[in-house]
Amino acid sequence: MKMHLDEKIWLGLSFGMIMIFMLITGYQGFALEMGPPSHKETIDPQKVDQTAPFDQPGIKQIGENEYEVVMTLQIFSFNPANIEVPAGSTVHFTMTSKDVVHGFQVANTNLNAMVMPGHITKITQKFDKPGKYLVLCNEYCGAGHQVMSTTITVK
Amino acid sequence: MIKNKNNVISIAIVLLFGCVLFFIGTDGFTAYTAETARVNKLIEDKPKFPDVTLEDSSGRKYPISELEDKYVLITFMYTSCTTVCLQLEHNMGQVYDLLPSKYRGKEIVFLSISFDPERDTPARLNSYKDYFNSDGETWRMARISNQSELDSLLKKFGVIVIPDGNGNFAHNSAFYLVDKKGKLEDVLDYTKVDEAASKIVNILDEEVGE
Amino acid sequence: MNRLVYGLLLLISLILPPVANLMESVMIIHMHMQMPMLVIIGMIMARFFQERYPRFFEKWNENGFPGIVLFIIIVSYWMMPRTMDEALTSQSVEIFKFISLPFLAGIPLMDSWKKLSSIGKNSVIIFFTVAFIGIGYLYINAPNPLCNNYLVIDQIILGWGFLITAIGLIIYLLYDFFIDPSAYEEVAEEE
Amino acid sequence: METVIPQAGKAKTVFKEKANKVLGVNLQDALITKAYMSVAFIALFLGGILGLLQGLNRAGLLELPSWLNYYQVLTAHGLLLVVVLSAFFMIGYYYAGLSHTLGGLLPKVRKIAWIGFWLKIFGFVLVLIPLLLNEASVMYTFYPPMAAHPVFYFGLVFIVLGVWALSIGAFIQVANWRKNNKGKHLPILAFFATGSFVLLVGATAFVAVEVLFMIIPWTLGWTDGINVLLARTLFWAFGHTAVNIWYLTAVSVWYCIIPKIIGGYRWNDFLTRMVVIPLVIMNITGGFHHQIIDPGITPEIKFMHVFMSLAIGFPSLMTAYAMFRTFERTGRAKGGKGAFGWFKKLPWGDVRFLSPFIAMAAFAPAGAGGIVQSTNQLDGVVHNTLWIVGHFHLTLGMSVVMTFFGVSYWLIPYISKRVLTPQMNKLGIVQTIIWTIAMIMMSGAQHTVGLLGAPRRTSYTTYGEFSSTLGWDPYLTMLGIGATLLTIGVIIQVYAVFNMMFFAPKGETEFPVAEEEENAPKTPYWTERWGLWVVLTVIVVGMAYVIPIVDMIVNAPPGSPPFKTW
Repeated sequence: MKMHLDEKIWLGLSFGMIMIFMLITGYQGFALEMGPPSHKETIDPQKVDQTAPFDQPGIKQIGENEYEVVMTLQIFSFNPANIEVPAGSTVHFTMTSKDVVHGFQVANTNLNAMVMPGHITKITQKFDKPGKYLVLCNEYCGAGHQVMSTTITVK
Repeated sequence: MIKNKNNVISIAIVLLFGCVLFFIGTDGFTAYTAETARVNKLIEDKPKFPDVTLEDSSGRKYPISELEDKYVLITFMYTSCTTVCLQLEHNMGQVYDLLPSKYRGKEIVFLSISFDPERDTPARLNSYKDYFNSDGETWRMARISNQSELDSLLKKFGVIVIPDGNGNFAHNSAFYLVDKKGKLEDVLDYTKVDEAASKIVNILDEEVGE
Repeated sequence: MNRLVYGLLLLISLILPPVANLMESVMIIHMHMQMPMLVIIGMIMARFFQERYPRFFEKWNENGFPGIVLFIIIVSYWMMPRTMDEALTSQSVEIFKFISLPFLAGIPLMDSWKKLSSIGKNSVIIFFTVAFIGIGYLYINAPNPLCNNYLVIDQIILGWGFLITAIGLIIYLLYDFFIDPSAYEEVAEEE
Repeated sequence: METVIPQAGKAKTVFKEKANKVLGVNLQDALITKAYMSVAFIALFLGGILGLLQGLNRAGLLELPSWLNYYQVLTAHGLLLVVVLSAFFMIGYYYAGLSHTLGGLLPKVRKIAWIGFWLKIFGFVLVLIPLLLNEASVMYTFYPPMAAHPVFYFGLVFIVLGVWALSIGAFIQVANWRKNNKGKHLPILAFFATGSFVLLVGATAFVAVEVLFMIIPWTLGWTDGINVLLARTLFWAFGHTAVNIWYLTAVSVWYCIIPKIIGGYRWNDFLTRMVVIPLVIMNITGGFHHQIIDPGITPEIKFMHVFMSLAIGFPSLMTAYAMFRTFERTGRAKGGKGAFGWFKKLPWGDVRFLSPFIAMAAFAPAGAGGIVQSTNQLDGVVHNTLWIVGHFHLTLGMSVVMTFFGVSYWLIPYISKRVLTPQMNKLGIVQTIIWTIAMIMMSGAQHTVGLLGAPRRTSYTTYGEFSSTLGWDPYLTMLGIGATLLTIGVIIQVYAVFNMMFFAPKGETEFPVAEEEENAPKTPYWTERWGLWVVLTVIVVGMAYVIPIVDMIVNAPPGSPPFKTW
């Protein structure tokens, strides 16, 4: 089969581009640990309120400038709501859903995760810039989906 | 015809090679899994129990040599295990019950060793032992806090422990019978309680009888 | 010559410790990716050896039967749970894996396949279909871990991998049985 | 400008063709395609109107009446356009192609096509009833544990059955042709059709398992809980592939039809088939990238599936090269000089070329966006934002649908024994321009506001007058304007289709399949081994899915009960 030189070059570049994408993704994902949230723990979705740590949702300081937020998502709210943390703190979110699939997205950050019943989602973010951040549900969850939001205030 | 002959010869060679390969690979058609091979090898090698320090459910610390002059029936487990270990310890309890009481504690000691020393504190072992009605004396549960000692023991007895990343371990399970001199006497199938018990009774009978 | 070089380069890249360790860390990748790749490397290199030693293959593998038996033996050997484990723990078994699969399985397969009749080909495929179903069933339902170096879940996954491969082979066999290629194609011209 | 109505002089090549080509379309086969096209474009009309309602609501310009739920509208919009329009168009087009290139449909295939049609229609009616009663506002993705009325799922089952019937019909037709044409290569359009129907069966198998074995027993109360993650995974093995099938259909137009319309030859036959085969084998495994930020799947598996998704990009890039090379050759053959002279020689005034050309051009940014989304870390930024909506309005709304529109300007006249008039061509050009501007506006706005964080599938909200969401408003307004323009485009298009079907001047229109170049190299015969490609597909899919799916089943949390949250 005959191929033109320019076709070979084009296909070589295409292949190279895909490979470079893979390498960068792999390097960032595994070496720099920037991979997507992929926590594997599970939970009984009907007993969230009785299961630790979700029996006590809330925010807890676990170190200097380090916080843990244990959060449940349910139609159509986040619990705890209206979180406040000082600027420069790293916040570890541990979340699960009490009913349907929800999304957890904080506008103007890279925080974006699916929160599913039966599964525990963990995601971490460092908040450097003070301000009020919008937390919203980005997976359609029912009639009140558009009002499901809260805020994170960084002081 | 000549060519055909070559074919026959080469098939014969290939088959012979196959037989040899499988013979070597399965230790003479006895062991098709690495676990059987390991057990066979252990029984043959009879490794000596290495020097380790145990910390048992009542918080006592002592070297393994304290149990010398007695047979020791050993299992390896961790208390957070929700699958095999429960069965393993349950069966251990059955073997314990099947032995004549005169031997227990005098001729033979039961010992469950945890390979998860970080989580299995004496307090935790203490509550775990109660599930199985272990008295903590003739059937002890202990951890080996020194990681290098633990590793050397596991290696010597061929116990393979792989953490799965979620706080659980995959591991192989068996009853290990160690003789009075601290040498491994036999590796018993933990699923066959009666067989294990009668084997142990036989050994002890012989020992006492003489 | 080119084929030998490509084959050897691929082989070396698979033997490189980080690559080998990564592939061997997942049971199904070890068995269903690394091992087939080694066989394929042998198949790539086969042409070189066929051209270099035509008399050898002509003389000793005339009807393709010895070659395919050798292939079956080697592959069956590596399907034993034990050999998987030992490849991880014993250096010499690991080396044997990297040599036997390309040279004792891949090359004979390539040389024999074209020499076999379609009945011969199908019997080989049927043999592996049955073997895969059996092994798949064994891996899925084994009460105890068969491999010491892998988690039980890895084992179940591998079992399903075998079953799916078997299903693929069954589809092929059915296709081959019910559809007579000569009804559809005049001559299969190979390039 | 190339003349649009086929002239008598052009009939020379037609004479050489088989009898049915000389006689024009087989009327019985044409009826099948007519039925499918009518449903497709009615769906476009309804879906377009619903899209307008949504766009205006999202822009904050329109409040929906209390009896009409935004999410109900959205579910219907998605189903009508992603499932009905694309599927019906694809089937109508391919069946016309099979009839044309394989010498007319067999009577039994014709029967199967009608059975499939009515199964699908019956299925859609079943889907529509609960939807209209607001009992099924679950989106076309119907993620459990959100549960619609069971009738909704029964409808899906019938749709899948219809799809399978049609696929079997296509396979019978192809097998029969091959039996009668030993040793010949399957005509290229039929080759594309085979690939597309193979994929369609493979993809719908996953959703059939999800609906039949998981969702229906669960909504009927036979089982207590459902494995949420597994259901999602099965859905996306179907969902993403379905979209790629529509894309493959568009690709078939680019390779087989467009060269003829611009008066050139087909691209290398072997390379064309080598694009189809990997697209079939590697496609289903691409669906996983929809779950990049899901919990319960290890990063290693996600990374493997990034590769599987990006691998599909390779044949697409081959296509990009092939297309531009074909254009360049044809343009040069027509006397185009210099580096870009050939570009001017292309028939820009012909809607049958212009619309698919813009579709192809749109695939460049659309494909690049797709690579972004299927890459782990980058997806984290845009996942479930309006960016995604912008993306599939580029891929589906432009690349696929504009190709389909371009096809309609010859396919509808062809099946109706009518012709495309210059006036209609002009209207088509206007429609194409409106559609292009509108889509660029809408999808551009969606991409941008998605980057700012605006979520998808959400009715108009300011999240309690939150300051940064107010910054989204200009884009959302632009989205609304785009949606309005698109509705105008929809109306023109639907008018054009039904005008060409029933009112255009009578006449013969050809089915423009391009020829190979005369000295084209021979294609190896092994490309025809569909049995082998199917087995390879099964094995590739099996290997890609076995690890995560076994993991999801063995390590599953207790199941979730059904919820109705709307």
